[in-house]
Amino acid sequence: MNGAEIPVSYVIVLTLLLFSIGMLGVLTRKNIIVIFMSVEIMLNSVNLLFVAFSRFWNDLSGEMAVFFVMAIAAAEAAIGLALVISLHRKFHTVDITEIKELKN
Amino acid sequence: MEWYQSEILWSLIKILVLFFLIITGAGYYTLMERKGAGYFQLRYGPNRAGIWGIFQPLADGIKFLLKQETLPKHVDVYLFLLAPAISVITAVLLWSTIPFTPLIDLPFEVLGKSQVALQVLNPGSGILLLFAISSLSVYGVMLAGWSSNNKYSLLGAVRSTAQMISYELSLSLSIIGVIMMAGHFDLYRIIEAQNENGWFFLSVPGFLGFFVFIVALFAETNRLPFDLAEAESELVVGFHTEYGAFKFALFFVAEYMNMITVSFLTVILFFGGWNIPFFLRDMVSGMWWGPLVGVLFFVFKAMFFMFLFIWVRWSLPRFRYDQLMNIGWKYLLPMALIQIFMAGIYLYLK
Amino acid sequence: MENIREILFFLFAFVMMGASFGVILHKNPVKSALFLVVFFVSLASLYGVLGAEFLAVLQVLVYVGAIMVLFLFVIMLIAVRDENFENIGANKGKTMVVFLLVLAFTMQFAALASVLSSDDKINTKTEYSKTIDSAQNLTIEGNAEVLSFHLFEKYILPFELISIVLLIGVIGAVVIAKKNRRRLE
Amino acid sequence: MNEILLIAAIWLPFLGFLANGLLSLKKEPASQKLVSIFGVGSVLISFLIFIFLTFAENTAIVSQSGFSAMFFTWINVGTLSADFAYKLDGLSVFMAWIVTGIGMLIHIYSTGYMEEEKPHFARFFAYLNLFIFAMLHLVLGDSLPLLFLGWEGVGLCSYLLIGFDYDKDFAAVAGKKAFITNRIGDAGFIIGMFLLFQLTGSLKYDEIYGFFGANSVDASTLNIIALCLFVGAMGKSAQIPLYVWLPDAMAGPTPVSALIHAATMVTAGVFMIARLAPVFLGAPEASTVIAFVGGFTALLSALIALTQTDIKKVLAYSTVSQLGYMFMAMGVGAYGAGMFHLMTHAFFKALLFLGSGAVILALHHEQDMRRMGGLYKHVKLLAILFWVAAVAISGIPGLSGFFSKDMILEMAYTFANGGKILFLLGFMTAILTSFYIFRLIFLTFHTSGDAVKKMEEGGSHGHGHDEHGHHSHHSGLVPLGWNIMGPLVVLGVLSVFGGYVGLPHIITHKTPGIVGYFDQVLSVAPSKAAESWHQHIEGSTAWLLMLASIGVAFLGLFTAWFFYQKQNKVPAEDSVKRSFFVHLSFNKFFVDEIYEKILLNPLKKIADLSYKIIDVKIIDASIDYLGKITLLIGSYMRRLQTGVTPNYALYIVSGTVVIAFIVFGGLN
Amino acid sequence: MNPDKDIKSTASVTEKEMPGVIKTGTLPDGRMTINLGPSHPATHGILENHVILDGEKIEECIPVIGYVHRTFEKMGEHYGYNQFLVCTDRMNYISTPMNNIGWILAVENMLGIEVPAKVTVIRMIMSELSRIIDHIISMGILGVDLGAFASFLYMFHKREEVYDIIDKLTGARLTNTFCRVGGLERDVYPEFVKDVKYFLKTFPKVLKENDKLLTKSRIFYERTKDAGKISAQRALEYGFTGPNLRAAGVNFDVRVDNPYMFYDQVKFDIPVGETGAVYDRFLVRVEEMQQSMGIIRQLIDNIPEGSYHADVPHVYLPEKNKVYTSMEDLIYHFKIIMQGIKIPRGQFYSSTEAANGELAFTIISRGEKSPWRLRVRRPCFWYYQAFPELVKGGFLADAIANMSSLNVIAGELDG
Repeated sequence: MNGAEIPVSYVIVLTLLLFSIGMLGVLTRKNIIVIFMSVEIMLNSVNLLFVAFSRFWNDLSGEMAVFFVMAIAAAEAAIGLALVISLHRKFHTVDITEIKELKN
Repeated sequence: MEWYQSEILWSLIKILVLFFLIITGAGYYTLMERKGAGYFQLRYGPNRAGIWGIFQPLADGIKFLLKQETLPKHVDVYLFLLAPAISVITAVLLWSTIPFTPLIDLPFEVLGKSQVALQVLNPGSGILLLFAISSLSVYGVMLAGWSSNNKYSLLGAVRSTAQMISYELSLSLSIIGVIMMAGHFDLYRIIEAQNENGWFFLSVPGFLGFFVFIVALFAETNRLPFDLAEAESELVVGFHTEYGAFKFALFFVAEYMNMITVSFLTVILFFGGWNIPFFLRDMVSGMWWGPLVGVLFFVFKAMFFMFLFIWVRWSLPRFRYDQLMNIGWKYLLPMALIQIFMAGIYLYLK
Repeated sequence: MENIREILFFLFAFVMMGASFGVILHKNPVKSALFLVVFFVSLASLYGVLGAEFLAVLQVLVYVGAIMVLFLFVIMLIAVRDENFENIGANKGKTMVVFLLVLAFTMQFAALASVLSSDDKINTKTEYSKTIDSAQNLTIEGNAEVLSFHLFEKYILPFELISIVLLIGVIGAVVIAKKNRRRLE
Repeated sequence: MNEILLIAAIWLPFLGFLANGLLSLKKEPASQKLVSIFGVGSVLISFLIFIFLTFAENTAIVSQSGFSAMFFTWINVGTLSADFAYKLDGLSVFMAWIVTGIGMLIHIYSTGYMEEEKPHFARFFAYLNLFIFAMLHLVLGDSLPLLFLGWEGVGLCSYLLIGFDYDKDFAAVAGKKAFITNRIGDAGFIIGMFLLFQLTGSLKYDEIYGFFGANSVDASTLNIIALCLFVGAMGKSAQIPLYVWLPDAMAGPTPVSALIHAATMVTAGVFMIARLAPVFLGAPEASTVIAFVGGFTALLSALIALTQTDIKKVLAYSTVSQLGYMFMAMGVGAYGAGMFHLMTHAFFKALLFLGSGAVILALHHEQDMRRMGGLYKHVKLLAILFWVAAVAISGIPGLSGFFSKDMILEMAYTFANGGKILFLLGFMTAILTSFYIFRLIFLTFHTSGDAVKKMEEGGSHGHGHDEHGHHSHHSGLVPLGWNIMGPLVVLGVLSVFGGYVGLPHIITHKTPGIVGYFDQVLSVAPSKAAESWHQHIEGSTAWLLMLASIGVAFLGLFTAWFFYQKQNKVPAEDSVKRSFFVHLSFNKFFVDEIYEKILLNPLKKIADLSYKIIDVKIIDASIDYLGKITLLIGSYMRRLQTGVTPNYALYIVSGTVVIAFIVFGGLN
Repeated sequence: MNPDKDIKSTASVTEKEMPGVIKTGTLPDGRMTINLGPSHPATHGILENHVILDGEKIEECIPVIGYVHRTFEKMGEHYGYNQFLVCTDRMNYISTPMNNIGWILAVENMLGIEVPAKVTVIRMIMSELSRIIDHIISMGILGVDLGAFASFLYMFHKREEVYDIIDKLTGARLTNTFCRVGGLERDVYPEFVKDVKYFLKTFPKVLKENDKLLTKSRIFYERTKDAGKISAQRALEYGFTGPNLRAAGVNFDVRVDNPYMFYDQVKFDIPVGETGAVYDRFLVRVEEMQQSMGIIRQLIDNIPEGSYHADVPHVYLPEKNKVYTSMEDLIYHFKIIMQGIKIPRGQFYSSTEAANGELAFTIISRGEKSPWRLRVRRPCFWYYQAFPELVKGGFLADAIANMSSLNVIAGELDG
């Protein structure tokens, strides 16, 4: 195993694609939970980029960032899902297009 | 390097040996459970297939294999079939990270090697990887429950998930003291540290950690008094209500495999793994087969915990859902945190 | 064996692409979540390939072991039905706009990648993950130790803050999800 | 060790406050025993610590320097630094004794007095403890900022305690009045403080003393500073023209009146002047003003007190009057005499207030003296104690008040700038004092009327100001427990013997003990103080003065006896038309009404005008137009708001794409 | 859970909320409906409960009965008085002798037959033995439903011994039909006293083991101490009797309050609980077993000599060999077989304390060979009414524990 092997540009392209897929999911899906999951995809694609650059520059700060993002994501998932539950309790649906409280 | 000295071949052999061991082990563990239960309840347990029912596991296996495979109409087929597989795969993967022997210096060469250790994979992140894999095992239960499309199964799955979320935290925290005292994630290092300083079980944080660990283990392996996911009097049999024949056997075997693995893990973390207690250690030191005696002790210690699982199961009633949560969050978690704190004090005093 | 990491990279990359499409295209949220599990597992593997082995384990532990379990728990708890995809076809204009926008987005940022030539390679060198008998002694290299020094010395303040954030998250989740005494309607 | 003890003594009441404050938050009333233990215990321990510190060997308190204890740094900006540091010297230990000692007695008294107030018991004690805490900061702080902190703290507590029955209008109004009036004084105080800082470059007493010791300052500068500071003292210590809040402050529970509005807080101004003696010594004109303001205050409020019918109102005006005496002493440079009177006054006025509280309590919250009388038969001990206090305040020889009052009059007499006038003012006040206080005694305890009978007949009258709505049982007097009578007896003993620390020189032929003490501890200007003493009047004149004041005291006693005992006169009902002077006095010389006419109404008109022009026409209008424009834009933008979340996400993405175009410049 | 709530609230699920009642599914607001039974491991016998779950909490519970409805009462109106015995066997089939005795006492009282003391003593011993085996089942099943299997089997071991005794005595283990109007079917076998004494000697040991495994188990205690609480007032309103009523704190026992047989001549205590919760019911049953053993101990050495039936030839079938040899007996045999036992006109009520509560028979006779109207008070029926109230607001697992500890026997419940 001789050190440098994977071109960093590959990873960038991969993360871009993943990020865009996640974004598509956020924009097109109606189920809040699925949208939430798509957000997780976006988040993780950025994480991947962090890791790649961290290895690329040999600076562990990037990996630290991923570490912190994971911790935040855990908190965010807990809060988000709690919100989903209370939304569902109120509207009896998780379809985001049916929840239009913002309008009125 | 000759062809037979290849790492891959060597790993393959170890994988085969260990796989055979776990499958037979799980089989005979079921026999042990049934015999044990029998004696606990004033009856004999299996005694027809061979003396002491020694062929019972084989008979059971054949029976499960030959039974008609049924696939209920209303299930989600792929996930329904995937669930037992996940259970078994994670169980076997877990098994692969357990170090069973120290590095043994053989007086002769086997396949061009004179040093042997029976472990398929020794990851750098050691016990963390073990927990990562074990956290996957909940998917087996969860998918089985969901894909069965059955109320009882779903309730079982939901219970199991909640239980897993609650107890995995305590489980992970309970070993932090051990990791702090050993100074490493690596299972070898943990055992070696105990070789030098005595079993972690005997230190205050280690004892507390062990207590939390063993309780959380019962919950993680879905054993009584925490077997809410398959509480037969409430949920029929919970998540595997719709399973039969070999698919059920896979769940069954996976449960026993997990119990064996965690028994070994308990010994590694708190009871010094293959380390030989008392004066016996001096008697065998220097001999090349000395470590093999250690392995024998290792297995015996693990057997004790395997027995403990049986013992507890046939003696205690089951908890209720809210009690389960209470214990997890209000007792085990604080205790685990105290344990970490005490480990800090312990290290500071040292 | 020389370019095994590259092969693995492409393997996991394609699995991840497929899984992420699965997430956003599957009707059933449970299946979506399972695709996401696959996505996370292969992402963890990709971390391993890139040499961030500790993060790989962490990814599985945190995302697969905790977050996704939570997701599935919630989906099961509120018994989500399959999503109706018919409306997407009905609103073609909006869908087109969405696709175009995302495409534009991708193209814009793809420009970034072109800055780096394919000669810039990632250093994946770490000494870990070896079977015990090939390492003659018990020393095993991993990046956990280096990482921990970073974590507890350089980033100690963020680390503490994160712990507070997590605590708030836990309390917040409990408060939000706690049922009101009176049932709605 | 001593430092820690000192800090502990100051912060203990705070702990008491915290404990009782937390207890008061409970939904059901906390255990009164627990609250009493916290409340009384903390002050008691603090008092014991002060005793210990006073007699401890190495504290060197009875000296000019004393010792200080640093707690923590509070403010540190530029050259201004203020710490939570405490200074225990002769002056402050004297005050600390009074504050904690009398405070403790009043705490004990309150456990009895407030017993019925079950829901607010803990809250009351929390406020009292907080007051002690603030007051200790006021007297023990080693710098002006800390004094000011305590100054404001006691103000706050006073406000809270006056408005203790905040659900009653008059209490809330009185609280506000006290607070606002004090703010006027505070403004002057702060200005004075700033000027002093500008002059000396520090706010620490030691450094200020050092500055005055080293430099001689122009008197005109000091005059301004002194006057500004005196404005502050006017507010806190209720001098003309800011005295109006004090009589109204009697809306608070009686122990509060005793503790805050008689014994301790209101003397803060006197204390402040003593503390900053170098400033005032260097400002003769300002001192003269102080002396005259004090004198006039004494006279005016004594005049008002003559005709009041509310027992607590009489005492309140009496307090104002006595405070006037103290300021007179301060103004003529007799700091020792002023502080002496502060102490004796604390004793007998606390006794009077607590005694009146006992009367009020015994009579089911009846405060009107017209409905009292003949109480002597029922509460003998209380009547005796009242007599003791009255004799003390009226200046009849042998009891504490005589010595201190006489000393002040003597000192005033010798004052260079209009000393005779001052003496005359004080002299007249003395007559009046004696009259109104014995009038109170006769009306309450001795007239042929029988309060108990009146009370039972006119049961429905309960409109006294301290009325608490407990009229369910009107049969007989409310029994007074040991925790009410105990403190009264202690205070009675003090009122009798408290004066002997300052026997006049004409008897002992040397400097009175207390004056010597203060000469020593205020040694910042020993020459000045000593000078004023040594150029003392002839012995015969002193005897004469003393005899005169004794005479007027007895005159007042006799007059009061004649009118109210002999002739059995009861003050007329409110509605009855009175002769002009009585009318004037009864209505407090219409000071409140005058303030309203002269000050409040013009202010209100200006405020109204500026609201109509500036607020409505300029500020509001411009905002309205901004709003209208925004509305216009909003009516178009509203269509973007579909309420569907993914659409918003879409806008975000569009924005990102646009920004990316700008940043990366297209698709290259 | 508030047991003093209005009884109406137990059936507040409207048709709209739970369409078709029997259907399972998910309600629109996410609540789940499941069927506990009719074939569920925890419903011993065939009981059906429609349960609405909110998470794990039970919001509504609607019991459905009638799966084992066998029209005993109507059958009784066509059978002869001795023939109806086999029906009583099948009511509470885990303590059959008590049902027999209850019925026979009713008939004998109507006829005014005085049976020999020996018969009564043996009937009492049988009663108490069957009370013990009934409680063994009830307690053991409670353990099983809570997941503790061992204790159940320990006790069942001893239960088998009692069954052996019954087997030897009557020739059948479960449905023994041992009593007859006017006496017993046959005399006791010679080792009867020895067998019973052996049982009395060994059973306390098992009870002690049971104490260790369940009574003193912290988990068991926590599981059961709050489950299914019911106030004494409410229990009375529901018509509770027997151990379940006593667990709620009401000191009522037919054996004491309205003594029959020789219960007024033996000494025993009546255990009374406090909260009426599952744990109290459990403890009351444990103590009742001790008391039953005490009663048997007092009786077993004092079985009087004498005949095993009263001398009432028109009621009690003559011995078979006498039928062949004696004319008189042949006639009686013929009359009893062909015409049955005739009972004078009138209405009669008799109640006994069965293992599960007050078992009472109301007979209206018009002088025929069978009652004109028969009504049986089956204790379970009253317990089961309270089931929804007991479980509502509790956890699913509590419902299971409740069902076991109420000891609802389907055969008795459905009649």
